[in-house]
Amino acid sequence: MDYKFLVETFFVALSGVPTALFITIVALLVALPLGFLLALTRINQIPVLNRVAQIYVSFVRGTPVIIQIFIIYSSVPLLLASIFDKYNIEMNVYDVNPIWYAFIVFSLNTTAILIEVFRSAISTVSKGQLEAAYSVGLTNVQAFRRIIIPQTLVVALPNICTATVNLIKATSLGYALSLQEITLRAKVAANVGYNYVEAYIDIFLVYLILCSLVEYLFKLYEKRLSRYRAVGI
Amino acid sequence: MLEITNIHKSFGENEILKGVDLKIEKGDVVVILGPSGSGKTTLLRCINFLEKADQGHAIFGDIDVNLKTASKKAIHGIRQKIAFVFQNYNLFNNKTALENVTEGLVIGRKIAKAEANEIGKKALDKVGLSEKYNAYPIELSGGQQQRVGIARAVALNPDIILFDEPTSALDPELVGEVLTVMKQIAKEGTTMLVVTHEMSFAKDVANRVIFMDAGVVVEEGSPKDIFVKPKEERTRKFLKRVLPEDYIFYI
Amino acid sequence: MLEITNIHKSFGENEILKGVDLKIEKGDVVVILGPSGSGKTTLLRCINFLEKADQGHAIFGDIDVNLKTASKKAIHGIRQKIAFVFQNYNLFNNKTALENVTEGLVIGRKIAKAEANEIGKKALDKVGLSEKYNAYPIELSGGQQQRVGIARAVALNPDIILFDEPTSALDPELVGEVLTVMKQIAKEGTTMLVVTHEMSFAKDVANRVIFMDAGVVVEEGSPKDIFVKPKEERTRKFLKRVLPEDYIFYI
Amino acid sequence: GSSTSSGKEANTNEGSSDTEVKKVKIAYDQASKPMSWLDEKGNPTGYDVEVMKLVDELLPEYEFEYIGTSSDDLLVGIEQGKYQAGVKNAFWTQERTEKFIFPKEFLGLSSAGLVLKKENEKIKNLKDFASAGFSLAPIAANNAQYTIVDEYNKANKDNKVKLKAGDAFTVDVVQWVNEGRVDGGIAIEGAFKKQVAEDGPYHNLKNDLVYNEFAVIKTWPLFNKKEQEFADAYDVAIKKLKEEKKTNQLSTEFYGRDLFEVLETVKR
Amino acid sequence: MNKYFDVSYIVESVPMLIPFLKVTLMVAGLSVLFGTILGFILAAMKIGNSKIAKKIAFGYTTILRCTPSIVLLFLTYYGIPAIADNFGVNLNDIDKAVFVVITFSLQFAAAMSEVIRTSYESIDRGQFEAAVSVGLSNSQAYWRIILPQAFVVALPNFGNSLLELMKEGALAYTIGLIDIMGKAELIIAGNYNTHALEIYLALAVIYWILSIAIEQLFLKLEKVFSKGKQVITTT
Ligand SMILES: Nc1ncnc2c1ncn2[C@@H]1O[C@H](COP(=O)(O)OP(=O)(O)OP(=O)(O)O)[C@@H](O)[C@H]1O
Ligand SMILES: Nc1ncnc2c1ncn2[C@@H]1O[C@H](COP(=O)(O)OP(=O)(O)OP(=O)(O)O)[C@@H](O)[C@H]1O
Ligand SMILES: [Mg+2]
Ligand SMILES: [Mg+2]
Repeated sequence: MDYKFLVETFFVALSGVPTALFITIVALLVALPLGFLLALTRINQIPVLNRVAQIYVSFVRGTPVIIQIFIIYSSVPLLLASIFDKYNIEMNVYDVNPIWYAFIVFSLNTTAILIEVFRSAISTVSKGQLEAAYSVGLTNVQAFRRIIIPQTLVVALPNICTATVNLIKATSLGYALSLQEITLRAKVAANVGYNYVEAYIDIFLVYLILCSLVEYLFKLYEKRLSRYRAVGI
Repeated sequence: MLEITNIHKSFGENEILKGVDLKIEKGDVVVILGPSGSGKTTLLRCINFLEKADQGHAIFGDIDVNLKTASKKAIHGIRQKIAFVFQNYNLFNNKTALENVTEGLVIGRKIAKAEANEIGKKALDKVGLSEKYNAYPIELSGGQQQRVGIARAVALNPDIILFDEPTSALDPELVGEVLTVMKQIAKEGTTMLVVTHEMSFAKDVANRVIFMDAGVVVEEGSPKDIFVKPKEERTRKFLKRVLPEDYIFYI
Repeated sequence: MLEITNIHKSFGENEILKGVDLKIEKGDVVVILGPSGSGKTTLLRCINFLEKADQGHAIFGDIDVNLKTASKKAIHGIRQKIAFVFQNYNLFNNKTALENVTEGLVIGRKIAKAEANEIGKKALDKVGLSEKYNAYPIELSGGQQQRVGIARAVALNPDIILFDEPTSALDPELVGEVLTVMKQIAKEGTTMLVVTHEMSFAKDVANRVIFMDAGVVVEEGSPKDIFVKPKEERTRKFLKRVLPEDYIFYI
Repeated sequence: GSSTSSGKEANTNEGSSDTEVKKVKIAYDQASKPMSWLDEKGNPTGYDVEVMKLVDELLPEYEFEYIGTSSDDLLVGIEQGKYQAGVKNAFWTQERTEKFIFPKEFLGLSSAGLVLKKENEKIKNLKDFASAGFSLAPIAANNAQYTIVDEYNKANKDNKVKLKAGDAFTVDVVQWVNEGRVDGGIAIEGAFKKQVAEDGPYHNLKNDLVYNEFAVIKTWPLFNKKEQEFADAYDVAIKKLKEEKKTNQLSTEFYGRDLFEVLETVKR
Repeated sequence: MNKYFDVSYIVESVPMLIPFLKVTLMVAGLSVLFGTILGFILAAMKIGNSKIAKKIAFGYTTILRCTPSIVLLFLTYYGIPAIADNFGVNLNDIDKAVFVVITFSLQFAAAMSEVIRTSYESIDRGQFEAAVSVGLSNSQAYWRIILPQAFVVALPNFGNSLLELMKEGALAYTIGLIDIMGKAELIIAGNYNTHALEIYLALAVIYWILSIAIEQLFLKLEKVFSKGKQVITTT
């Protein structure tokens, strides 16, 4: 075992954390509101949207992420290029930074997962809460913003945490998009001297630290948010 | 003040309300009695648009709407004038007692926060919860929760408050405290429409009692009329079941 | 028949039972009254070892145990002689009404299935549920569920049945049907220990009433003694709160 | 030796005076056609594998078992001793000698070249490519080609190629270059030729693209650090095969060209 | 894009891929089996009274949750033989599939322990009390009353974890296991790394159909087993 390499590469891998987190955060920013809205369309069984959401969720949940990455990465530029071509749009599809593909893939993926998370969380908030909100004169939007969403969030938080941790881990597949994230950096460093054993240990450590930290932060936040549930029980 | 005519409401095949009329004057305290499933809750919910009636008409002060086709704006307008006290309290779990009371004022009515707090505290004081402004619902007993529910309704200063069995989810010992509060606000002249099984409340406080069964109003009149000399057989049978065998009225 | 002495039980810092004694003879119907939190439920649960008492002794027929150190075998032995009817029914959700009743017979007592079904059906018939053998709890109303709960207890043919507020989770109208069943089995000579807020039951059926407060027995006696001329101030205060203002005893 | 286990008994029964036959595991990258791959019938083949099979035949004291796997696993596995040796079109670097035994004799030659659009035909090597400011298709970090470009960049700090690591199976060099997704990519001559060949999947692009070779490099088998004896045995055998021109034949068979003809110009 | 996209590759690859579904399913099946057993043990540790056992079980879950599958795969594939080696046991000749199964069993156990724990805790304690009050022993109460109810609660989450496992299992090709994903890799390599999109589309469709089948199966199971359980409709 090459300990010097082990230590050096640990920091190389660590330098990929911002990329991983960036993707994670963008994906969450897209997926949280979108997932919530689509969860509502599913709960309220809005005819066409519900069906579409259902198919979308089933595809994303049913196929490995690496395959989704591949399909998006290879087909989107082809599709765009042919569309641009047809309408004479002057734009180079290929100048796009591959991180955009990561945003797309991971946002779509996380949205699908959060739809299900929110769907079950919303159904735990009793209908009476919404009715009470109406009865004191709140509008639909106000009722959701002030009463339903905060309560849903608390229930959903543990599952959102799981989804986030899985998302962070899944960004390791970003190597397939040439993203400078944790796994790719460690592996590139390993290539010169074929130090793969050390590289994998480093990758393991970085994810372990990163994910447990995220988990810990979620727990803290959960405690704060659920103040109104925890006390007195 | 509130006049409802010919409400019909079905759930699927079941017709639950079969043309109910109801007229309430300012200052009235009306109690609705009736067996389980007779449509009492449904009636209140239709009035507050928590259910959409299939047919029916409401005149409320200067607002005059069809219960089926009412616009969002009309619904919102009527809801501003009506408050609702739920059987299961339905306090906002994520808000303190005071926030529960002020939520409708600040967000719904756009009253300044400071002023809303003022109003809210007064309402909570009125129901005897001066010590509990900052308690979350989970920290309160059932009776206290229901009193917050009442304060929440009162604070809105509505034209009328609807109560749907406000004490039936409470432990027997806690019923008293809630009834006391209700009697007090009734005495202050608040217009109230109350579904309840508490006969003592009906007897002492109501100026009109309505007996419903199977989606229609069977009989209505003063408490004395209903309890002492009910005209209908159905009313008699119901009262016999509900009242303690040896309950004696000396009205 | 059952004699309990000096039960103590604390939850953390809180001492809930502070030395309760209790003696029940065969055929007794004993009602326990007391304000919320006074330890009534805890007492019943300790007797059935659903909670482990911190101290105390029980003599039950030929079994004589320390409530704290009782062996698994002794616990099992006592539980075979005692049945429990829960406030929230606690029917087995995954079993039909009949299966609920026979479960303890077939599995606990090793009675042959056919015979157990026989016993079970008879018990369900007794509580008026001949039509509901194969209904799952979810398909039954609260009153029906509680009657299954009682049938389940009766079928075990126990020496004593403990009831913990068997009607307090029921809608007012459904209370009657359960009380009727309870009265009937009491008349048949079943030994019963009942926690309830139903004064009419205490008055009509009990031969002894115990008033508990803050973990001790404050007063006990015949229903007449307790309701008409309670000796203790605490008892008086409690009865005043619980009984309808104009409730009149003509005992 | 022999590559099948049934052959083992035959060997020992022949009663050769040697010590017992030693079983060794030879890992190969099973998805790296034409260097090494697992064919449709489930047999390992490819230039690297076929050479090793010939080596096996010359070493009666060894019996080779071929284990197909991924490139990462191959490297970790040989280092850890799970496999005694492996082939994956590996190039030599000083650092790697810390981890593995590189034998004295190389295994084969590999032609690396730039795949470019016809119009960029004049770009002949990495220097031209860098000067033109072209973009390069990502190369898998564990691919030897990555090392070549990386080394070029280290030597030419003022005229670097835009090198990106990626993953082999997401990058289809020929398609990408033709689409214009990148200006150029690095490919192995044999693979490129097969793609645009008569029956190749991209025969339709034959006239749109060019392949400009910029280096021919020796490739090596990797041995576990404890397998010096085995490496030495390999050296003897491979030397014989080269002398018999067996390697030349295989080069022609798998790469469409006898790379040993240009052995003189190979720098490393 | 027709220049690069050729549907015939999809059509041709499907019959080549299908036979390898067997491997995928076997790995998943065994992992589910062992993972569930280990999950039960972990859940028991979490529910039980021993503080140390609790710590260990929760710690285990955290670490496994935080480790990417591919890393875990390498850790077991190399770690276990390395440890065994210290005791003079040679595990290097064991089939790769065994390590894949170990890896995913470990991972599945972490997920299952949470599924089991939460579904157990969702059952009202009154059910247990009622059972012992009619004279069942503790273990009879668990087997006859608690577990059947907890099982129904656990089913949907079990199904989700199973789907997750199927997908993560696709990473087994990184140590050279030829399951359906590995076969796809081989087909692509056989085409000199071209037309991968078509092969992956074929693969995606197969995975998709498989997951729908599993989902439907679990819906059916839920229906069958939830007699007497309140069916909560979300409207
Ligand atoms: N959302 C609904 N969907 C279908 N049926 C409903 C719905 N709400 C109420 N019902 C049915 O309508 C009937 C009347 O219900 P309602 O709650 O109005 O009765 P109630 O008089 O308030 O009875 P209780 O005294 O038990 O509260 C009942 O049979 C009930 O099952
Ligand atoms: N498991 C427990 N842990 C901690 N405290 C408990 C527990 N069970 C009961 N208590 C407390 O013990 C006290 C007595 O409870 P108990 O349920 O015996 O009262 P009760 O007389 O049955 O009241 P009620 O009429 O409301 O049912 C209460 O203050 C309750 O909070
Ligand atoms: Mg109602
Ligand atoms: Mg109690």
